[in-house]
Amino acid sequence: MVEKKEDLINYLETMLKIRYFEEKVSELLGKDLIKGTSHIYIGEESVAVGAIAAIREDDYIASTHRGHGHCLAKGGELKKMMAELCGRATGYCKGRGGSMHIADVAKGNLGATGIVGSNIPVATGAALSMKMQKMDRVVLCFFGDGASNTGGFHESLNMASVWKLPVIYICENNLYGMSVSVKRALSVTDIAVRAVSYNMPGEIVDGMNVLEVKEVVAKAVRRARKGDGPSLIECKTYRYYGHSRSDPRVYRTREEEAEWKKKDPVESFKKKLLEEDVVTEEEIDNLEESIQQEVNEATEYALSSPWPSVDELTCDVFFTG
Amino acid sequence: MVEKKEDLINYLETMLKIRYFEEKVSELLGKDLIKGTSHIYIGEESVAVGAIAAIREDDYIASTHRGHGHCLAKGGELKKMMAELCGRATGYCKGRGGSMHIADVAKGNLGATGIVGSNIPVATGAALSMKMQKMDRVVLCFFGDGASNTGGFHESLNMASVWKLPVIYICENNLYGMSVSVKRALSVTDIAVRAVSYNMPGEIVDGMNVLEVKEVVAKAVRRARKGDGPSLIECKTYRYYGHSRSDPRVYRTREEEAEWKKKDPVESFKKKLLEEDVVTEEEIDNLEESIQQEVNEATEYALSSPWPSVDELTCDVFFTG
Amino acid sequence: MREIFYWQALNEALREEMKRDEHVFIMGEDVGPYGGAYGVTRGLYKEFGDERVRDTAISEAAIAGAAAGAAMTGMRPVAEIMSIDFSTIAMDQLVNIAAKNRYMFGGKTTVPMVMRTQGGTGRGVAGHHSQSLEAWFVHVPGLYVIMPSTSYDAKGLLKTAIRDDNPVIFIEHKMLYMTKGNVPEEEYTIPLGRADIKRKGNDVTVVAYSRMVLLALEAAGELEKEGISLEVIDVRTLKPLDMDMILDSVRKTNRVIIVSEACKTGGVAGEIAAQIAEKGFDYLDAPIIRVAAADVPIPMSPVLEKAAVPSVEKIIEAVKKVIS
Amino acid sequence: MREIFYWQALNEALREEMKRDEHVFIMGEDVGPYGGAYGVTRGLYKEFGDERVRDTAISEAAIAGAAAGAAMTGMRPVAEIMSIDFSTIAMDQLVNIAAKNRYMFGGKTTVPMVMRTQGGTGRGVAGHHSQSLEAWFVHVPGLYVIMPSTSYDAKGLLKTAIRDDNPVIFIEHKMLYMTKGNVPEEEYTIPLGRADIKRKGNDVTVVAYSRMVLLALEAAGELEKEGISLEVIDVRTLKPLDMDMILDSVRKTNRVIIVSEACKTGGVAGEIAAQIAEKGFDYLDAPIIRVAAADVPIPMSPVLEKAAVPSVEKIIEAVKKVIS
Ligand SMILES: Cc1ncc(C[n+]2csc(CCOP(=O)(O)OP(=O)(O)O)c2C)c(N)n1
Ligand SMILES: Cc1ncc(C[n+]2csc(CCOP(=O)(O)OP(=O)(O)O)c2C)c(N)n1
Ligand SMILES: [Mg+2]
Ligand SMILES: [Mg+2]
Repeated sequence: MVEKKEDLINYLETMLKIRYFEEKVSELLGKDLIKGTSHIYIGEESVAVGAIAAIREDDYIASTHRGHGHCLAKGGELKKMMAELCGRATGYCKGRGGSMHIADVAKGNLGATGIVGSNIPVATGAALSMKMQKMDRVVLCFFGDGASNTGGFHESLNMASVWKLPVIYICENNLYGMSVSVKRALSVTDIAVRAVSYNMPGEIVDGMNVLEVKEVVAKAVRRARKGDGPSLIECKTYRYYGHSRSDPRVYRTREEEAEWKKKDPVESFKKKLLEEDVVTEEEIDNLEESIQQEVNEATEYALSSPWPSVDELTCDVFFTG
Repeated sequence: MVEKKEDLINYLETMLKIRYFEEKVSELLGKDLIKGTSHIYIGEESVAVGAIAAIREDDYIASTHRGHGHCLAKGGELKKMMAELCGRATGYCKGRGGSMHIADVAKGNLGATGIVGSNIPVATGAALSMKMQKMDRVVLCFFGDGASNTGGFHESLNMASVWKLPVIYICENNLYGMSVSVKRALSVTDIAVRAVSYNMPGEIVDGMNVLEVKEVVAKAVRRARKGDGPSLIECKTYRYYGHSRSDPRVYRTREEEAEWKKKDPVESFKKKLLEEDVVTEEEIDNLEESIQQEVNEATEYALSSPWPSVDELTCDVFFTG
Repeated sequence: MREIFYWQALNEALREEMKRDEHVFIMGEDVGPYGGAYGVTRGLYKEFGDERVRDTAISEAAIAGAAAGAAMTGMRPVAEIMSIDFSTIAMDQLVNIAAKNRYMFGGKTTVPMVMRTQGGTGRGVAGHHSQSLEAWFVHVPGLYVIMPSTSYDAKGLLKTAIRDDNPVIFIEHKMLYMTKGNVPEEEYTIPLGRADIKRKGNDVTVVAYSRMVLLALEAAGELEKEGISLEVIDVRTLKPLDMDMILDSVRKTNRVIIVSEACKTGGVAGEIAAQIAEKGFDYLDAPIIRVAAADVPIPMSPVLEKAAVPSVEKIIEAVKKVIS
Repeated sequence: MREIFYWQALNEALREEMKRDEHVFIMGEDVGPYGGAYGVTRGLYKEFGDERVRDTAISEAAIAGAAAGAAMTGMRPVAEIMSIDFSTIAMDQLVNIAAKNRYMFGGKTTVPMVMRTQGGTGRGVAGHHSQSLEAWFVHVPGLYVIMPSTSYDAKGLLKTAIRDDNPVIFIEHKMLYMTKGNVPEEEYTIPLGRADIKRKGNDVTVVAYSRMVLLALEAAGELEKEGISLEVIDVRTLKPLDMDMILDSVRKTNRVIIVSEACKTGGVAGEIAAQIAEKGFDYLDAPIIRVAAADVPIPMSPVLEKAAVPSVEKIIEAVKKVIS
């Protein structure tokens, strides 16, 4: 498929946005300006960007604990996101959710979740909802290799297949669930083979290549929109940072990390765009600078935003009309 | 494999025992002499008998809500079973469990369970236990087609495969989970294909043929004992009765039922033994009569047994030494 | 007024709400042609078809989670978990997703789903089919919990639950399905958070819910012969809980017992007792007595099953204790 | 006596019990080389190897169920569920299998397993990582529930839990791991069902557990300056519950408050209040006040998180209320 120049730049821009945002988050975590935990998406940018590039604005996504990339790729605003991570009243969730609960249901992001795998049934239900309302919208359901061993994964994929729901299950196989390597937790090498258990297509894709991700997801989306049901797509990828805040990464080697970084999704895509004369070095520099600035502005916005009011502690537990 | 005559007769005997026992249970349910619910195993006798014939007395089984057949095949005593179903103090569980909790852990039956699929993790743990204690015992884990859609199935098979546990997962695919046909609940035609998701062997076997079941299970048992890990075996079978007490079976046709009854596991096995001159008609008649009598005696025993004492209501909630 | 069964009242509520709002649909195990394990969805499959009355696989976690996902995106699922005992498998989705998403997302979503289920003892179906786990749900912010005792309440409250924009756990009782009660032909709903005085009285307040209301009323009838007058309050909705009505009654009677079929330790009866001890302490002339189930898994044997849970006799005994 | 961290105390208990009994083993997520999400299993993988310190997949239901199966067949698993919030996924196996099998099987099996987990607030990790769900487990017949507040109690009670033949839920607190306390070098265990008076006093009984004990002690220090003397009881084991010690104290002080980090409605504080209102009513000179968390999912923002749960100030306020 031939991509338009503006789209290609768009992908690069979003990947950069994710990267810089995450670098800033990591910095703020280090300074304890962000409390709690945050799971950094760096290394996996092309999965979120490629997959979400394959859907429409009115389609849905369901995210994970490692969700900043998904949120940004689905059009999330840097300011609201950073404010949320910093626990401020101006954040997406009024500061209640922090990193692990960022959501924007109105815009099609059904939210992050702190419970590994728990959004797989939710995404399935959203797809059921689309089907029943005869909307031709689809749902992208992101989750990790670790989540593919949860019971909810199995129950959901079976349900989606039986009912031919418009949902695409996108497994971000970054080789580890926290400290546990897929070699010690997962009974198969390729998670995509599990599609056989649900009579749906299973595909493996290079998760470091944004265009490849987009293409494979787009195929599954077409299938889903036609009413032919769900697919399972496994993106082979890697998270560069520790699992969360204070992880010394004793469970993997620096060599392995270096090996993967050679395939860096952002750098390799930049290189490709340069080689194909889609962009110039200068354009990239400008882009990077302006995104860096946006991230800085978002950070300032977040850190100067008010804390939530304690008087509103019990608001919204229930909808009261 | 050539079977000894006494073994063959033994299989027939156990299958008949199950059948007559279940017929009696059905009768007692009708008379409300058995309270609660009981799930009748008739039609599936060759699965329990064939599978359990492939293991040793010191091996374990984990049973289901439809568990009378497993219990009897594992050496369960008719009297204690019938007494348990009737809620009497002399039953396996002192009348506390009834049909859905019959267990005999000391003799290797880890119990029935009222929660569909819930013994799959338990069986997996027992296999872990055998492996860690360096005993060469195996665990047979029975469950239905319906249970193969539970999350616990997925989590357990993955675990067993990663740890190469000596457990054989035996799916009794009787085409229905209560009223719901596999066609409407299960995303695949053959549950055995799900073995692929766990990198373990998956086999389909004619569940109406006791010798075939035994042979396939025996192969998996050898594998497990050698330390090569778990297997998944799907037995195609059929339950003749309704799901439980008052089920008018509106979800299936009488033709389908008749079709399956032609393959009756007990009758076909009888025929085979007669044809091969293993037994005579007279021997079978005698066998049937004596089993019938045993079942009657067990029923009398049960119905004349005392009720549990109310004073013991709170005993055994905790082990107190 | 016509008398109908509790199951019929529920069935009518479902039918009426499905007719009223095409976003309402049913999903669960054996809810289709079979009509539900206790018959509540009888006829609905035929009337509304397999799109709106969906049989599922045995996948409680997916049922609950899919209901939440559908609810967040425009539908109003009425999901069924056949026995509250199986809600153990769906807790994550009910508690961490359905109940919390609205609050955690900054109030920017709603999860209008009903999880119908049933519990309680009385059918000799033992420890995996007889639990009363309402206390768990009452402890979860973001969930409403309803447990009706009559056909009238069952219908009115189920309709309200379906129209409410919050996740609701609707717990029926296996021994109530075949009880009959007056239900008007015309449409009505019952607001959440309003208890109901099922019998007026002066000497002792008896707080009960679900099947225990029937036992309390029976005890009241017995005790009337001895000149003891019970006020029987049916809590109906455990969350929101109508403490005002309970406290008003205790202010009048100065004596209260609480009846629940759940295991005593950690049950909802304790919560109600604690609230009375906190807010109504000055009204009390006697200890607050809970009549609840023994702390045992419910045994199958009918003699044990009966012994494990409250009875009319045990209620009478407790009343005599608080008035002595 | 030497002072060690709470996490170290737990670590020592595990190590000692694994050395003592080769049937004891550990399974859970990231318990191996990583040493556990909160460091409790640090060093054990190296010392005992991957057979006895087993990293699992993210499969909480299988972890709990496999632990039960292993326990019924000769092993003594110490399984870990990283956060009590994830126990929502394991409830069926914990509640329906581990807790009930012994009773339902006629007393003919034992399930000697420990499920270690941690809960509570204080780290800004929001609604899916900050819950206090002990009330659920206390409501389940057949489970013991332990929540230690000090290094000493943590070690002694974990050793007892491992040796006990019943399933035990052992709930640690995320903010206690880095607290220090005296722990003897020599071996000791602490019996289940014995509360501990962490501070003697005369005016008001404060019943607390887990991290709330620390707050109660701080409040006691503050109030001493005003001449108000608190007796702080650390429940330690929520099941079995040492009501005798609590009632003895209330008999002396005639005033009681109960502090818990769980959401107020339906929490264990209510159960304790109810038992006092039932058995100690005559000792009471004031309402029983619960100081507990607001009925909200725990929010992430530090200001909200703090506001949601009990504080020293709120305890002091409650004390003043019951003595006024
Ligand atoms: C049900 C559950 N179990 C455990 C955890 C703790 N935990 C958080 S992230 C994580 C690893 C998840 O691995 P994976 O699904 O591969 O996603 P990744 O972090 O690699 O993106 C674990 C174990 C959790 N949050 N939820
Ligand atoms: C978790 C759970 N969900 C639902 C039920 C109700 N129920 C009991 S048996 C059954 C069908 C089980 O089907 P299958 O696993 O195929 O076993 P079969 O009865 O056919 O032998 C159902 C839905 C249950 N007992 N447990
Ligand atoms: Mg991963
Ligand atoms: Mg079946």
